[in-house]
Amino acid sequence: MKRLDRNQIAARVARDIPEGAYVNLGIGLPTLVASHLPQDREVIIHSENGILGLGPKPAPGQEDEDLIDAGKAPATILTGGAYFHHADSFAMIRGGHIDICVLGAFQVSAAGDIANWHTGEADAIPAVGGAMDLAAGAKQVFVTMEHLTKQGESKVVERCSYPLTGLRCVTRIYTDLAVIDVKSDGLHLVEIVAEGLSFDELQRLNGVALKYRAAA
Amino acid sequence: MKRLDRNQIAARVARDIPEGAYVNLGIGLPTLVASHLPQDREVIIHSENGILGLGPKPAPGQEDEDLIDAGKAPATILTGGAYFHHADSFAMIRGGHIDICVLGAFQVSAAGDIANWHTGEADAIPAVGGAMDLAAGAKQVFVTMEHLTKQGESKVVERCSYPLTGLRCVTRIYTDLAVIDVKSDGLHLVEIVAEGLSFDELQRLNGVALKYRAAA
Amino acid sequence: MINKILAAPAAALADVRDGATVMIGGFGNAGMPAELIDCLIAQGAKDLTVVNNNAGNADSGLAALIGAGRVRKILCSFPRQTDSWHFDRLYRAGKLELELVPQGTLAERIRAAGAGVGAFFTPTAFGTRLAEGKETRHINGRDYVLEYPIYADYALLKADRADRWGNLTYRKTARNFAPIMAAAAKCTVVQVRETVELGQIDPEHVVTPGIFVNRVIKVL
Amino acid sequence: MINKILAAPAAALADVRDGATVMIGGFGNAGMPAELIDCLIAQGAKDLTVVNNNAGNADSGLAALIGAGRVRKILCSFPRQTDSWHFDRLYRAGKLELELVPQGTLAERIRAAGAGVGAFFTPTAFGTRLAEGKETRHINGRDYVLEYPIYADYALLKADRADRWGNLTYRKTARNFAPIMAAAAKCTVVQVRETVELGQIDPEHVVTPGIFVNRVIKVL
Repeated sequence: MKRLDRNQIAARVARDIPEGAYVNLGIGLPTLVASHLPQDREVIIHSENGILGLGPKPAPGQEDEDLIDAGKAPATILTGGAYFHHADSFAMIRGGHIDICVLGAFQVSAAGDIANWHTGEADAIPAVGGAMDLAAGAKQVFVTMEHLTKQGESKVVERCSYPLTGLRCVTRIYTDLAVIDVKSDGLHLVEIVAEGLSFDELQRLNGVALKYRAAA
Repeated sequence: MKRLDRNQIAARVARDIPEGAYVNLGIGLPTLVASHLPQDREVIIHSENGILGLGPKPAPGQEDEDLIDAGKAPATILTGGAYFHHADSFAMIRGGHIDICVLGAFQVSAAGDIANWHTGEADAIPAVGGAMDLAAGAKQVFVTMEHLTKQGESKVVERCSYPLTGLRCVTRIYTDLAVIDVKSDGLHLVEIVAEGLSFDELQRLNGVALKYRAAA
Repeated sequence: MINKILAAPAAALADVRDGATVMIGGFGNAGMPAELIDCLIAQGAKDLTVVNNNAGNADSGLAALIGAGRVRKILCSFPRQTDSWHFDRLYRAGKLELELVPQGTLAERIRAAGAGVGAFFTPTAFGTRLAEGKETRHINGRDYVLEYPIYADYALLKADRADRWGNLTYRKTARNFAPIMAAAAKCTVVQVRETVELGQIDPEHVVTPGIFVNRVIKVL
Repeated sequence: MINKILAAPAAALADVRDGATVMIGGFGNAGMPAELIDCLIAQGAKDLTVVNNNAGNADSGLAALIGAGRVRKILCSFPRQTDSWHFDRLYRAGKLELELVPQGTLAERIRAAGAGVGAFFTPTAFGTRLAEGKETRHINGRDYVLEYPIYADYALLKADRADRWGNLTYRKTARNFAPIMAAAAKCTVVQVRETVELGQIDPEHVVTPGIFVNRVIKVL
C-alpha cells in the first residue's frame, strides 16, 4: 500500500474547495492546502488575526513584521483583501461565515467530535488558540491527519480519548489512506486514496464501521 | 419670579460640561446646549447614528443627505471627528464611555428614575429610540425640563407615574427654576436659577424634599 | 472568478419568499436602499418581517413597502414620526405587528446574530416596560436583561463603493446599521453608488468585508 | 485644548498600581507595544494580571515582564510556544496562574467589557474541558456556554498614527486586539509610530475613535 504524503493530502483537500469559498486553514498540514489550490480558482483565505484574502508567503527580504498569519509566520495579502480586528475576525468564525475550515487532529470520533488541542498529559502546558472557535463556528470542518498513530492505532475512533476541541462538528476527514464523510448516521467512505488499499483492509485499520456505496 | 427660558437652561447646562468631555445631547432642548458651549472649550459630541465630533448645523445649501444627526436633521462633523456603525456607537453608550448625556424628561424621581419616552396613554404609538440606552449607559445623565407641568404639578416626583426610561440613572436636573443633584440620600439643591424664587417657595413647588447646604 | 456584482437589479431579489425576514439599512433616509426597496415592492413578496430603525417616512422607500401592505411585523426603535402615516394607519388598524426595541439593543441583537452569540445580557431597559416578561440577572453589581439575536433572510443595504468580492465602504452617517445587518442576514444585497476594480479599496479602509455580502447592484 | 499626546513616556504609566489588570495588545510581535512594556517594567508595578493572546516570546516585551516576576496571572489563548521559556518556568513552578481562554472567546469577552454587555452565550468550547463548571444553555437548537466580560485597569497598545484627540489607525495585522482592548480598559495608553495634526485622519478611516484613548506616546 502506498499512502499519501502530506502534500498529497493537502492537494486532495484543495480539490474539494470550490471557487468563492471563504476558508480558514489551521497551522501545519492544513496550511499546505493553499499552495495546491488551482491558479484559476478564487478562494478567499481567512486568517484569525485579522485578514481576509491571505496571500502566499512573502519573498525573502519582503517580510513585514506587521503582516503575519495566524501561525505568526510572515504573510501577504491579496488584491481585494481586508484587515479587521480580533472581535470582528472571530465574529466571522463564530457567526458561521467561514465556509470551510481545515484543521489537524489527534482524533476524530464517529459522531464528528474532534480532539486537537491537548494531549491530556497532566503536566502539559495547555494552549488552544482559535481551534475551539473554528470547530464550533465554521460551516464545514475538514480534518486532515495521518490515519494511524505511530503505534498503528486508528485516529478515527468511536469516542475520543483526548480532551475534546468541539462536538459533532467535523464534516469530512482526509487522511493518508482515505476520505471519509461524517454524517448523522455514521462514517461514509468517500474514497480510498492509498494505492493498493482494499476496503476490507481500510475497515480493519479504521476500527469504526465505515459505510460505503460504490458509485453507480 | 423670572424663570429661565429654554436657551438659558441650555446655557446653564453648558457651563457644567468640562473641556474634553464626550457628550450626547438628546433631541429638543438638550440639542441647544451645543451652541452655548464656550468657543475655547473642546467638547466632543456623540451622535447615536455614528458620529463623534458632531459639528454645528450646515449652512443653507450645504446639507448632505448622508450626514445627519440623531434627530435626522442635516449635520456637520468637526475636524478630528470619526464615523462608525450603530453597534459600535451603542457600545460607546452602553459601555460607559459617554461622560454626560443630556435628556429631556416628563418626570424624574427622587431616586433618579427618568420617564421620557411614553406618555402612558393606551392608544399612543410607542417610540423609544436610544433613550433607554443613554439612560442606562452614560456616566452622568443630566435632565433638562420645565420644572412644572402646565397644570402646575412638579415634574420632580417621589415616584414616576409615566412609564420609566431608566432606573436610578439621573445625576443632575436642570429646570427653569433650579439645578438639583440626585444623590443616594435624595435631592440636593445646587442653585436656584429663577430670579426672585425663594428656597421655601421652590420646596413647595418641587413637592419632593430638597436638601440644601448654603456655601460656607 | 468571483463576481458578486449583478447586472440586473431584479435578479437581486427574485428569490425573496413570502414570510421572509428582511433587514433594511438606513437611519431615516441616510443609508436607506430606496431602489432595492422599490425592487422588493415590484417583486411582490408579502407577509414580511422588517427590521429597520424606523417605520418609514412619507410615501417612498420603507413607507411605500408598508403602505403596499407587504409587511406583517416590524422590529424598530422609533416608528412614530410626523410622516409615518402608512405605519400609523396599519398599526392602529391592527394589521401590522410592532416589536419595539431600544436602539442600542436593536443594534446589539443584530450584531449578535452575525457574530454567533446565542444571547446576551444588556443593562438597557432594565426595570422598564420594554423588559417586561424578560429574563433578568444581577451581575457584578448591576441589573441586566437577557436579549436574543435577530436573524434575517435578507439584508437590503446601501453602500458607497463595492468591488467584485463585495468589499464595501460607506459615506458618513449612511453607514449606520449596514455593517451589522450585512453579517446578520443569510443573503445580503447591496446597492452602491460606484463599483470599483478589486484593489481600489485599501484593505485598511474596508468597512464591510465581502464575506458578508452576496449581491451588489450599482444604482445610477 | 484636548491633547492626549504626552511628551514623556514615563508619565504614561506612572500611576499603575500593584495588582492592576493590564491588557497588552499584539498577536505575537505584531502590534506588541514593546516600549510601553519596557516602561511598565521600569515603573515597577507587580502582582499584575495580564491579558494578551500569548504569554510572551523569547526575552523581550511581555516575556521580559513575566521574566521579571511582575505577573501573577495571565489570561490568554496560546501560552505555549517554542520560545515561551519565561512563562513555562514560572507556570511549572506554580508562580504564575493561567486562565486559558479560546481566542474568539477572549476577543468577545474583551469586546463585551467595552460594550457594556454583562455576559453572553457562546457556542465555542461547549462540551470541552474549557467549559467545565460553566453555565450552559440550549438556545434555538444549539448549545452555548455563558461567558463574562474581561475588564482592565490599563490597556497598553501599539498603533500606527494618532492625533491629539486620540483617534487611531493601525498597520495591517498589528490591529488585532487593540481596538477592543482600547474600549475595555479604564485607561488606554497607546504608543504610535507617528502623531499627526487633527484632521489628518479621515473620519471614515478612524479605526479606534479617541473616546477610547487616554494617553498617546510617540515612539521613535
